[in-house]
Amino acid sequence: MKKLINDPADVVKDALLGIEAAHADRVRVDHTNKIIYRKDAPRQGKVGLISGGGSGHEPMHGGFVGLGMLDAACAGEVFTSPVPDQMMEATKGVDGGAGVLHIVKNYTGDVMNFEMAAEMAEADAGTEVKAVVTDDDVAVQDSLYTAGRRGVGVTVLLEKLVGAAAEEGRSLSEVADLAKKINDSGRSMGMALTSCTVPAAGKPTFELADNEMEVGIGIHGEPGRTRLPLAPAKDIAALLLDPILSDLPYGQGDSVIAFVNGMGGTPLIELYVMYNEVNQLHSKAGITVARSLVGDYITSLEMAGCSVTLLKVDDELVRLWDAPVNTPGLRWGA
Amino acid sequence: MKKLINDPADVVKDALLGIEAAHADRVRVDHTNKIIYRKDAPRQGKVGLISGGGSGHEPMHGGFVGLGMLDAACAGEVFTSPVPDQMMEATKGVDGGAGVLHIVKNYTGDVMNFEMAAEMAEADAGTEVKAVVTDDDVAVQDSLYTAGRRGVGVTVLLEKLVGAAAEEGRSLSEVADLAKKINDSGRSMGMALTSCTVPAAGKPTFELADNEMEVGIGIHGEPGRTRLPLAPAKDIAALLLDPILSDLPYGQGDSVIAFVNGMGGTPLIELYVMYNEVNQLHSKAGITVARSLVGDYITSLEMAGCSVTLLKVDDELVRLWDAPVNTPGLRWGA
Amino acid sequence: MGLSVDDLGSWVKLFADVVHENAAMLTELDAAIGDADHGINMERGMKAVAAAVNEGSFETADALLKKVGMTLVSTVGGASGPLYGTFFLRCGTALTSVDDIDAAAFGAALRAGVEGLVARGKPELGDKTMYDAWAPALDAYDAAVSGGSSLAQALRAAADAAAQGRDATIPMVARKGRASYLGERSAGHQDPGATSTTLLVEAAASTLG
Amino acid sequence: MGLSVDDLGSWVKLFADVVHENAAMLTELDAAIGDADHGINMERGMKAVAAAVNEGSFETADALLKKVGMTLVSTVGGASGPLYGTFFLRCGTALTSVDDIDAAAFGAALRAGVEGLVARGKPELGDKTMYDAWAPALDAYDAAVSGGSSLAQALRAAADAAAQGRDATIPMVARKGRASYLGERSAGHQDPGATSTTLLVEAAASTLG
Ligand SMILES: Nc1ncnc2c1ncn2[C@@H]1O[C@H](COP(=O)(O)OP(=O)(O)O)[C@@H](O)[C@H]1O
Ligand SMILES: Nc1ncnc2c1ncn2[C@@H]1O[C@H](COP(=O)(O)OP(=O)(O)O)[C@@H](O)[C@H]1O
Ligand SMILES: [Mg+2]
Ligand SMILES: [Mg+2]
Ligand SMILES: [Mg+2]
Ligand SMILES: [Mg+2]
Repeated sequence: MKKLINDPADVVKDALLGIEAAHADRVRVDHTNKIIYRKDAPRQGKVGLISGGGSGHEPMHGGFVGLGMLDAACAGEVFTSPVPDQMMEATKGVDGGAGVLHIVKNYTGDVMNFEMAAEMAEADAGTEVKAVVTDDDVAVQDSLYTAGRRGVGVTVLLEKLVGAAAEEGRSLSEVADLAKKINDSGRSMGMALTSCTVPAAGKPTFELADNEMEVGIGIHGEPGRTRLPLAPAKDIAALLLDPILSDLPYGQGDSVIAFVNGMGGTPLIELYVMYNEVNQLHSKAGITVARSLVGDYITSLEMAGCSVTLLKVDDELVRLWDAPVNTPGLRWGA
Repeated sequence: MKKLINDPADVVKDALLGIEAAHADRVRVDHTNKIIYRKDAPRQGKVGLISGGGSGHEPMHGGFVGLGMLDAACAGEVFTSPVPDQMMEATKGVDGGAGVLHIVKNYTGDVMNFEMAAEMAEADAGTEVKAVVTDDDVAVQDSLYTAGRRGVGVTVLLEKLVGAAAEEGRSLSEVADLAKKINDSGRSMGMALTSCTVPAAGKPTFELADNEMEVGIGIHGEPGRTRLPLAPAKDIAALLLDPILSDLPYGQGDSVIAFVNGMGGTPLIELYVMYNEVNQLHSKAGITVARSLVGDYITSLEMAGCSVTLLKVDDELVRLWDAPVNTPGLRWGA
Repeated sequence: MGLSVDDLGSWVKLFADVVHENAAMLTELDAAIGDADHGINMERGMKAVAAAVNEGSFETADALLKKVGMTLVSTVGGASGPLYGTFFLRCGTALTSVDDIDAAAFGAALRAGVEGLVARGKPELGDKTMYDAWAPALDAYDAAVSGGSSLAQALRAAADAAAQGRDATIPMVARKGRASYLGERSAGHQDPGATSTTLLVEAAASTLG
Repeated sequence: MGLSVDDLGSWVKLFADVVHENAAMLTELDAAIGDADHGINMERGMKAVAAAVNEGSFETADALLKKVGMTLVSTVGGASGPLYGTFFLRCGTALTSVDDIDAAAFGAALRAGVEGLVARGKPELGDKTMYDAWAPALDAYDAAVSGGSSLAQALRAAADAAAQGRDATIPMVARKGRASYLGERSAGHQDPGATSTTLLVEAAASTLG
């Protein structure tokens, strides 16, 4: 295992110290509870937005704390959902009297821990809590009898858009409804060229031959739905985009935010090559790209690979997207 | 070789198409000459800033084109300096009557090609051209009889700071003097956990065992000055920072911009772990960190590793750092 | 006279040791169809539990087991944290003011714990989860007790049934938890949670008898 | 009668072929002490040169060689682009209005080309660059010519000397170019540029005789 770390057991602790030191102007960190707070949280009268999940997905979620996005993020161990105590603490810490929205990615662990936290927070402090669960990964067949789809790329876009809405002073139910609408309008699909190594595990989660790739992966180094021969960027773009387009579906005349995300180990030059391919498929499909995002935003440690996310947008969502945001991981207009 | 590309020969071309598609709001691309222009270039009365170099260092330089930073960037083949024709074309394209500054990293190829371009541009269009050559890499012994030190991390900070100065309407000689001052106030050092693969070469430039690291590397996948056993982040931080601190030197009471840069394949969580270690060494040395930058800004394809750059700053430089910048790779205040 | 607080304490501590010894194996199993952390998670949690049990002194069985549950909820995270945590919390609640913990009372507590776990995770038989080890274990336990077996014999029967349930997860296509994302590819792998659950019941059989 | 435009054209085209055949080897050498692109760079440039030479028709030697130089400058980049480009540009200039390109005239042109290269890159003997192949090659050539050798014999002597100069770069610690960043670690590796230069002189020996 080759990583820039100290003791594998200290990765999350050390990274939180680094985030605090690098971004003290915007965030403060509760190291006991592993919570990254917006420096001026709680904001009176503003709906508090918290998210959280396993670590190893940086900049998500801690890098999205700040003006126009999250009020707090709970950091779990690598790829392991945080515990209810953290989420309850964060919920209380960002409650400005207007209630708190939990942004939860649809993984059994995240959902159950956030549920317990909400029960505790409501019992304990009487804070009104609503939750939105993101489940945008088309690689997973959806069904009533399964854990359902994973929450992936849409989570990033949702945190930005809902953050802008909360900044405008909308009510908890308005913000929650918007979050639901956004989740329902977005779809994603990812692939990997390499596996990744959980520090505490010390070796790659799976092995891939030099001529293979995993398609339909999540963000935890899990193997994907299928293993295919390595292909050119053009074919990979189609492999990721086709199931997305047919799922919602998206088509002629739709306007979208197009998001090509790196999994952590893939350099930007390759992401731009992918974006070009994806963009040409949009044009073919008659889809208008209103806004785009290219880079590492929701990662899986040092995994090489990428994911594509499409979010159908109307003028209101585009306006919320353009609203000022000032976080370590996403910043404009401020 | 596992990369998200099509034909290795088309990587630069395809990436430029992707950059153009993703950032059409801020840049335009001359595909014939492989030049990324600020959309509104040339700006009348403003000193034009151009840089360029081999590709594979993204977001540098193309990602730094825009308000408050570069007016144009020339993209060479992967790790190969662009040719004079490109630089001459870009020089003419950004000349708003106030002259043009060439920001050149100190590599024999870059220096010679930019020299030829300047000669051609002055002969051809009578554009006044000045050049600043960055050479901040302390891994290389400096000497009159050698190629001298490499230009690395300081180049990124310099492009931002000088960009802000040019935006203020300063003259070419003022801008060039500032650039020189910045280069003289900055030092860098880098290390690698893995090599990288030049697409056209198809295999890693060097091989590293699982328990080895290269220290004193540049940004072209070159082997470094020394090969050492893999070490914890804490020791690596000292290995990189000590030669920097003693070189300028930096010490008690100095104020700096601290920049921890990822080489392309290292995930953000590890860069924050490194930043924490570097930051603790600053405190020990009595150095004040005025501003910080953590992320992948000057990369070496998918190489895993990092570099540390310290730039001594006064109030004026901090003010220029905080000035608005709006480029695909660096953005705030706009 | 039935189970004492110390008996239950040693059960939990043995489980902590066994999890420690098998952490790598549990993580391996999770690497194949999950995210390579089940052993790491359980080890982190049970280490905290062992510490809490050693430090604190507990008057009653329910106080002890509730402490175990709370500790797991607060330290494990992931899917196994709320599931194992809820299991021990409900176990404890079921034993509140039970002063003679005989075979029947302990069986009722186990069932209450598993019902809590099911309420949280909504697993069904055949979903390829820890529940596929728990369900047969509880049934075997109750059958043994109603057949007149001792607590020791009933726990032995439960442990064997849990192991069979664990093995039965191998061919299953997961419908819950991370493994479900793999679809057909999840078949042919043993479920990590069913494996740790079998270790827990095994630990009971070898300490509580 | 001395060298014709066609002679020089076939020299350049042979060099293009040889570079193509040896591109991987040149890149290998550059991988060891540089950035693994010398073969790629030279192949890209000489491919463009061969195309330009085949398409265009050239009245004079200087027109041809200047075209070669301009093409290299415009397509290669890196260190070798300006260096090889300047070499051919100056070679061409030196042959302007020379109508009988005999051994002496061609030797003078080669020296002018190398002087241009030296003016650009400021290499000194022993810096571990292409100049370490050029310098002995030029000296051997001139010695042969003043010794009365034919052009063919002089070029053969130059090619052998270039090869020796190339081999002599192996133990050198680089002081110029990327290899200089390696310090002591650059010793023990053959310089890529000196290797491509040797191929160029070899190509001259086997075409211009
Ligand atoms: N909905 C569920 N109901 C019951 N057990 C579940 C459920 N989801 C997952 N599990 C169990 O949890 C185990 C995985 O635990 P662990 O790896 O620690 O958590 P995570 O999946 O969050 O990484 C699975 O092997 C399975 O037995
Ligand atoms: N200053 C210099 N003078 C002469 N030759 C040089 C100089 N610097 C580099 N070279 C030659 O250039 C070769 C490298 O060329 P190439 O790899 O194509 O360019 P780059 O180093 O820019 O990647 C070296 O092997 C060396 O022979
Ligand atoms: Mg997990
Ligand atoms: Mg090069
Ligand atoms: Mg797991
Ligand atoms: Mg090279």
